[in-house]
Amino acid sequence: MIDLSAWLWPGAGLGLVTELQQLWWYFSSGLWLVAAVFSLSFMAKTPQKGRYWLFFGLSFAGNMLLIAALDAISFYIGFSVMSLSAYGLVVHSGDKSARRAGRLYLQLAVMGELLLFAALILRASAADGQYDWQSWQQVPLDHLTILLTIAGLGLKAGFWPLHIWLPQAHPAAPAPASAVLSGAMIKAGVLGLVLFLPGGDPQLQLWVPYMICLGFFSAGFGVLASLLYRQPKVILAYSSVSQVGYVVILVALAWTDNAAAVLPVLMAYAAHHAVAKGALFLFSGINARQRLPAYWQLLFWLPALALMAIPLSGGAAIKTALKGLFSTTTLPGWLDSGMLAGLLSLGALLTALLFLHLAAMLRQQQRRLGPGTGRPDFAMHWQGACVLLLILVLIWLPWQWQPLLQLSLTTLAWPTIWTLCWPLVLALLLVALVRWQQWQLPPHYYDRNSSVLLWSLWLKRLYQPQQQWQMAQLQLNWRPVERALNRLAPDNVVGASALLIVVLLVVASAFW
Amino acid sequence: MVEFSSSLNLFLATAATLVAIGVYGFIVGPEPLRRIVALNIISAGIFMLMVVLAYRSAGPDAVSTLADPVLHALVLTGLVVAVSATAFALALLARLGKTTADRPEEPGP
Amino acid sequence: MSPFWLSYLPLAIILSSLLPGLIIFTLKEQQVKLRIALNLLGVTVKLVLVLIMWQAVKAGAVFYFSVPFLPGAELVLQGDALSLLFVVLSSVLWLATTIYAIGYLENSPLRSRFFGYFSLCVSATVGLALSGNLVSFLLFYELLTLATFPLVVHRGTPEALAAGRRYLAYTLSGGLLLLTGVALLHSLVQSPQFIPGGYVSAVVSEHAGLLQLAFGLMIAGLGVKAALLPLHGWLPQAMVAPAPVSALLHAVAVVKAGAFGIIRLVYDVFGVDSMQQLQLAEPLMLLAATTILYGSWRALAQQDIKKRLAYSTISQVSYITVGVAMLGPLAAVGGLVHLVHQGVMKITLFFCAGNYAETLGVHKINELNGAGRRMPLTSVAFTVAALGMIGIPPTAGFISKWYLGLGAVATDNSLMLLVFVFSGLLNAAYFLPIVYRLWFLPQGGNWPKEQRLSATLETHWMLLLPMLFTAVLIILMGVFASTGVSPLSWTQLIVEREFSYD
Amino acid sequence: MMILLLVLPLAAALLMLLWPRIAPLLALFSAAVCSFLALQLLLQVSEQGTRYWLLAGWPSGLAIAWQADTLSCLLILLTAVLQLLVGFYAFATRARDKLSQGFWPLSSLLQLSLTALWLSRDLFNLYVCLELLALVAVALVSLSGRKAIKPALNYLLLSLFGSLCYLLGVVLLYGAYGRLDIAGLVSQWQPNLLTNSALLLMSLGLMLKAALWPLHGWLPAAHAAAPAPVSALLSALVVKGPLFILCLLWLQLASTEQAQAMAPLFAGAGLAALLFGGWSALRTPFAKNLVAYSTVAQLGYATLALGLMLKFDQPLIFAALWLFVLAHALAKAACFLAIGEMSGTLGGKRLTTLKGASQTMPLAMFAFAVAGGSLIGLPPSGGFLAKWALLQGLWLQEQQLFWPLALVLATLLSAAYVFRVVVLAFDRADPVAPDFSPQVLPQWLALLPALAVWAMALFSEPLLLLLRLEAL
Repeated sequence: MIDLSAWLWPGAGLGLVTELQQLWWYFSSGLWLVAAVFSLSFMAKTPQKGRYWLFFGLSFAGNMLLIAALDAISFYIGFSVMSLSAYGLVVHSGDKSARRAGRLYLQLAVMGELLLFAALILRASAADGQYDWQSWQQVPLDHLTILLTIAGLGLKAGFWPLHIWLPQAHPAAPAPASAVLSGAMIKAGVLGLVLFLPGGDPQLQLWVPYMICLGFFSAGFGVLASLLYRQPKVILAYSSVSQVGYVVILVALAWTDNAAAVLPVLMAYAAHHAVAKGALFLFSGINARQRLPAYWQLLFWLPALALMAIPLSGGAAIKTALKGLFSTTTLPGWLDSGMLAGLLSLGALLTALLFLHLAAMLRQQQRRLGPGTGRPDFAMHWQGACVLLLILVLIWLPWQWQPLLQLSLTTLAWPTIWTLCWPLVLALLLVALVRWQQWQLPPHYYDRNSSVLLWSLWLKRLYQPQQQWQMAQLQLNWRPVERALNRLAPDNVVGASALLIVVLLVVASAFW
Repeated sequence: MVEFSSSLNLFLATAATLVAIGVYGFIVGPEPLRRIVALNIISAGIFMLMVVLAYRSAGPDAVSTLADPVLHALVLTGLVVAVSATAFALALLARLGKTTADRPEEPGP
Repeated sequence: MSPFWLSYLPLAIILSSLLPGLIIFTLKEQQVKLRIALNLLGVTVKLVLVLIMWQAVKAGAVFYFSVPFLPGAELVLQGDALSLLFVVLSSVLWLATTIYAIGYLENSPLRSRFFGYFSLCVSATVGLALSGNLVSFLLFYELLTLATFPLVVHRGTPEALAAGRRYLAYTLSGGLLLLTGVALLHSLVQSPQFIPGGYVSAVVSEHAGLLQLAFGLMIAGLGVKAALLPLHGWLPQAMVAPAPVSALLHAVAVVKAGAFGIIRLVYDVFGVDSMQQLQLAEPLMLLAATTILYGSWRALAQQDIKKRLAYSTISQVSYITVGVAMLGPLAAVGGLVHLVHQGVMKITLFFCAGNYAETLGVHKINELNGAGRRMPLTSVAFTVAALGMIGIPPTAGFISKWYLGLGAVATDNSLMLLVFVFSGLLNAAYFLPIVYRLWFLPQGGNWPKEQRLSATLETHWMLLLPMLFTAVLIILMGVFASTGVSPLSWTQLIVEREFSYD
Repeated sequence: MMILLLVLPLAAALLMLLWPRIAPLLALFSAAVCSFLALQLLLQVSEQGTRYWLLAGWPSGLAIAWQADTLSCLLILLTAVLQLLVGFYAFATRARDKLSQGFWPLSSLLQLSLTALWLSRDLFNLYVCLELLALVAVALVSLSGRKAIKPALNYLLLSLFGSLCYLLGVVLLYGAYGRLDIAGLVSQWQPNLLTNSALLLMSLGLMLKAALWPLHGWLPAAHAAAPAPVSALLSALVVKGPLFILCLLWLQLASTEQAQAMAPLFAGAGLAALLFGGWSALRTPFAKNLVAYSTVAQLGYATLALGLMLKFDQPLIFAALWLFVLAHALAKAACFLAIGEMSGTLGGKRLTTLKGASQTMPLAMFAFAVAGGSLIGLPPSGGFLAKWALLQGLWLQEQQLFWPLALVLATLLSAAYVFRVVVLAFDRADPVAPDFSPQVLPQWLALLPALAVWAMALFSEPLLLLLRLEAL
C-alpha cells in the first residue's frame, strides 16, 4: 500500500488492501490485458491506431486507479479518467452510429460524473474532511446521498433504467473495447456502489428491497429487450443489462447485515461475468469479421453456457449461492424468499432464451459473410487464442478460488441440477416451438432505433443551440428628435440671453 | 430704510423708464449697434438712479446741500468704464463691419 | 534585510512593472531587443521581490506602506496573505503573458505602446492587490480601467473601438458606483485598513440601511468588472482585443480585480458577522449563482471561440463570488483558490485560442475540426484546461469545485451544490464539443489562414511555451494541491487568518 | 507684497506696450515672479491668518476693502501659475500660430484684473474688476481675427449687460445701506424686498458673465473662436471671476432664509448645466466646442456645489466647490492647449480630424486624456478630490440619495464626452495625417497642467483642510 496523504489529500493512498479490491484488480487487469493483446491483432489495420491506444491506455489506467484507490477522491479521479477516455473508444470507428452512441455515452458519463461529485461532496462533508474508505464506513448516510450515489455510479453500472447508453455504445465500439466496457468498466460502477455505500447503514437498509426489485426487473428487461434485436453485440449489451440486474441484487444484499456472506458471492459473480462477457464480446468481434470453422462455435458456447448457469459452471454456483442468500438474509415480508427463488429460475429461463437467440444471430451473421476465404489466418488464431485464454480463466476460476469451488461442487447434487436445468430445457423447447411454428412479431418491432438517441439529439440541440433567446434590442432613432431640439436653439444668443434674464427676474421676484 | 422726497420720484421713474427702454432695445434690436446704444441707455438710467439716490436721506428742499459724495464718485467711475466699454464695442463693431464687407456671406461652422 | 528596506517592498513591487512600462513608452518601435530586455527585467525583478515578500508573509509579517492622501484615508499599500495570493497570480501570469505577447505581436505595429500599457495594467493590478484600504483600492481600480482601455482598442478597428466604448461605459460606471459607495462608507466609518473581520461592526445597528446601500453600490461597482449578471455586457465584446490581452483581461487583471474586490469587501471591510447581521450575503450569493448559470447558458450558443470563452469567464468568475458569499471557511477556500485556478485555466484557454487564430487563422469553433493533429500540443493544453474548467479531476478546477461543494454543504446551501452540478454539466456541454472537434473530427478543407511560424514546432515557441507552462500548472496545482507550495494551502492559510479574528 | 502682485502685471503690460519686442519675456517674467509671490502670500496667510487692507487709509465703509484669505491666495496662485504655463505655451508656438503681439499685454492685464478681483471685498470695486476682466477677455478673443469678431462682440454685449445688471443691484444695496464693503453690509443685512431684488439682479448678471446655465449661450462660440492659449485662459480663469463674486454674495451676504430659498434653484441649474453641457459636448461635431461645452458642464458642478452649500451649509461642500474650480482650471487649460495643438497640427476643427491622434500625436492626446480624467473625476486627480469632498459632504446629510445619483449621471456624461475623443484617437483604420510634423515641446507644455491637476493629489489633505476652514 502506498500512502500518499502527505503529498495529496488526507487519507490519499493506493493499495490492494481488501479482498474485494484484490479480486477486482485481478480480473479487471486480466481482462484489460487480454483485450489489449486481442487489440494488437484486431485493431492492426484500423486507421488512427495511436488514438485508440491512447484512450485504451488512459481508461485502463483510470480503471486500475479506481480499484486501487484507498480514498474516495482517488477513486473519483480514476473513475473520471476511465469514463471520459472510454468515450474515445466508443467513437473510435468515427461513423455515424458511433458518433451518436458516443454522444449519448458522453452525455450520460458527464451527468454521472457530476451526480457522483455531488454525492462525494455530501459524503465528504459528512465525514468532516476525511476521504479514506475506513472513515467513511463510520459515517451514517442520508437518502439524498444514497440516491445521488446510486444514480451516479449506476449510470456506469448500467442497470435498468440507467442502462440506456449500453445497447448504443457497445455495438459502436470495437470488440475489445466493448469487452472492457462491459466486463471491466461496468464492474467499476458496481465496485463503487459497494465502497461508497457501506453495509449495515440503517438508512441504506430501507433501499434494499427496492434495489432487489430493480435488479430483478433489470434482469428480465434486459433479456426481453434483447430478443427484439438481431445484432449480436446489441444482444450482448442487453445481456449485460440483465446480468447487472443480478449484480445489483447482490449489491443490495451486501448492504444488509449479511454482508459477510454476500460479498464473496458478489465478487464471484462480478469476476465471472466480467470474464465471460469479455470472451463473448471478443468472440462476436471475430465472428463479425470472417467466416469461422464450425468448431470455433465452442468459443461461444463455453462462456455462454457458463452464463446460462449449467451445472458445474461458475454461473451455476453463483446462482445457487444467490438463492441461498435470499433465505439467509432478513428481508421485508413482502419479498418472500420462495418467490425470489422462482424469479431466479424465471431469470435463468430468460437468460437461456437470450443466448439461444444470440447463437442464432451469430450464425446468421456468419451466413451473411458469405463463403469463407479459406483457411483461418494467423490474426484469427491470435484472436481466438485470446478468447480461449479468457475461457480457460473462466473454467479455472472456480477451481482456484475456494468459496466458489465449494459452491460449484454443491451444484452437482441432483435437486440442484434439476432446478438449474429445467429452465434451460424449457428454453430449448420454447425456442424449438417458435422455430417450428415460425412465430414472429411484425417486422417493425425488430431492431428499432432507440428513442434514447432522439432524446440525446434533442439534448444536444438544447446545449448546442444555433440561436438563443436574447433581449430584444431597442432600436430607437434619436437623431430626428435631436435635430428638432437643435432647431429650437435660438439663433440670436444675445437677445435670447437678455430676454431670459428679464424673464427669470420677473419670475423669481413673483415667486419670492 | 430709505426715504425719498416726492419730488425725487419723478427722477426715479425716469431712471426706471430709461432702464426699461434700454433693456427692450437690447433684447429686440438685432443690429449690434442698436444694442450698444441700448446698453448706453441702460447705463444712463442706472447713473441717473445713482445720482438720485445720492439725495435719498435729504429733505425735499435740501437738494443742493447734502448729496452723498461717494455715489457721485461711483457715477464718475461708472461713466469712465461705460465710455471705454462703448468705445471698445464700437471698435469691434467696426472690425466686424470690415470683415463682413470683405466677405459678405460667411459660411457657418 | 532591514525593516526600513522591507517597508518599501510593496511600493517596489508596483514600481518594478511601472517603471519599465513608462520607459517602454518612450522607446522607438525598432528597439525590439531593449524593449524585450526591459520587460523581462521587470518581470524578473517583480518575481524576486514577490518571492521575498511571500516568504516573509508566510512567516507572519505584514507589510505596510502609506502616503497621506485624503483626510481619514491614506494611500496604503499592504502586503498580507490575501493580497499576496493575487500578487503572485498576477506576477506569474504576467511572466507567461509577456512572453506570449512578445511572440504574438512579433512584427505588428505600435508595440511600444502596447507593452507600455501592458506593464501599466499589471502595475495597477498589483497595486490593487496590495492596496490596504478602500480608497487606495478605488484608486487602482480606476487606474486599471484606464490602463486596460488602450489594450482593448489596440487593434484600432471599428469593432475594437466599439468594444472599447462599451468597456469604458461599463467599467467607468462601475468605478463611479464604487466611488459613491466608498464615499458613503467613508462618511460612516472612515476608511481604515482592511482587517480580518471588517471594521463596520460598530455602526451596524445604527446605520443598517446606509450600510446596505453602501454594500449594494460597491458590489454593483465591483460587479461590473467581476461580470456579475446584469453588468457583464462588456466582457464578451472585449474579446476583440489581441489574445494576450484577452488572456490577461479574463484571467488576471480586470475580471479578477472585481472578484478580488468582492473578497476584500466581504471579509475585510464588512466581515462575516456584519454580513450576516445585515443579511447581505444571501442576495449576493443568489446573484452570483444566477450569473454562473446564465454565463454557461449563453456560452452554449457562441460559435466564436473567444466569445465562448468569454461567456465561460462570466460564469467561472462568479464561482469566486459564490464561494465568498457563502461565508463559510471551506467555501472561502474554494472561492479563493478558484481565483488562482480559474486564472491559470482561463489564460491557458486564451493562449490556445490565440495560437489557433495566429497559426491557422481559425476563429470559429466549427473551423477547428481536426486541429488536434495539426497542433497537438496546443490541443492537449486546451483539452486539459477545458477539463479543468468542467472540474474533472485531477485538474486544478476539480480542487476548487470540490471545496466550493464542501463549503456549500457545510453552510447548508444545498441549492448551491445543485448549481455547481448543473453548471458543471453546462461547462461540459460547451467545452466538450470543442474537444471533440479537435480530436475526433477530420480536418475539413484548408485552414483559413495558415502560417508556418516555426520550422520544427507546430507554432512559434514563444506562443507554445507559456501555454504549456500554464497547462502543466493546471495539473500540478490539482495533483499536489495539499502540498505547502500549492495555492490551496496558501488559501487555507488566508482563510485561517480571515476566520480566526476576534 | 500684495501691491506688488498688482503692480507687477500692470507695469509689465505698460512696458510691453513700449517695447513690444521683449513683450513675451516680460509677460513670462512677471507671471513667474507673481507665482512666486503668490506662493509666499499663501504660505504667509495660511500661517498668520487672513489679512485685511483698507486702501489709501480711508476709514472703513468709505475705503475700498481688500482681503487676502487662503482662498483668495490660492486663486491668485492659480492665476499666476496658469498665466505662466499658458504663457510658455504661447511663447513656444508664437511663430507657428502667428499669435498677435497683443496677447502679451492683454494677458498681463487679465492677470491684474483677476488678482484684483480675488482680493477685493467691495461690491463696486468688484464691478470695476469685472468690467476690466470682461474687456480684456473680449479683446483676447478678438485676437484670433476675422471669425472671432462676431462671437467676441456677442460676448462683449452680454458681458456689459450682465455688468449693468450687477451694477443696478449694487446701486440698490448702496441706496439702502450706504455701504459697499461686504463686511459692513453683512452687519446691517436684512432680508427684504429690496435686498431680494438686489441679490437677484446681481446674481443674474453674474451668472450671465460666468456662463452658468441657462445663460451660457455665448460661451461655446466665444471660447471656440479664440486662439488656443486664450481659450485656455478664458475657460480656466475668466469665468471663475463672476463665480467667485456670486459665492461671496450668497455665502456671506445673503441671509439664511434667502440662501435656503435660492439653494434648490442653484442646485437645479447646476444639474441642468451638467446634463445639458455634457450632452452638447457629446454631440457637437467640433473639437473646441466640445471642450467649451465641457466648461459649461463643469461650471455646473460649481453651481451645484454652491446650491448644496446654501442648502446644507456643510464646509466640505464649500471645499468641494473650490476644488472643482481649481481642478477644472488646470484640467481645462490642458484640454484646450492639447486640442488646440492637435487641431492645429492635424488641420481641422472637426472632431474627426483627431482620428488616430494617439499614433500621430501621442503626447497631446495623452495630455487631453489625463486632463479628461480629472474632468471625469478619476482618482487621484483634482477632480476626484472635489467629487470626493462633495460626496462626503452629501453623505453626511442623512437620506440624501438624489444628489449623489445625479452626480453619478453627470459624471458618466463627462466620461462619455472625454472618451468620445479618446476612442477616436485610437482609431487605427484611417488616421488623419498631420499637416506638418508635430512639435514635441508644445505637447509637453499642454501636458504640464494636466499633470499638475493630478499632482493635486499630493496636496489633497492640506487643500481640503484649508478650504474647509475657509468656509467656517
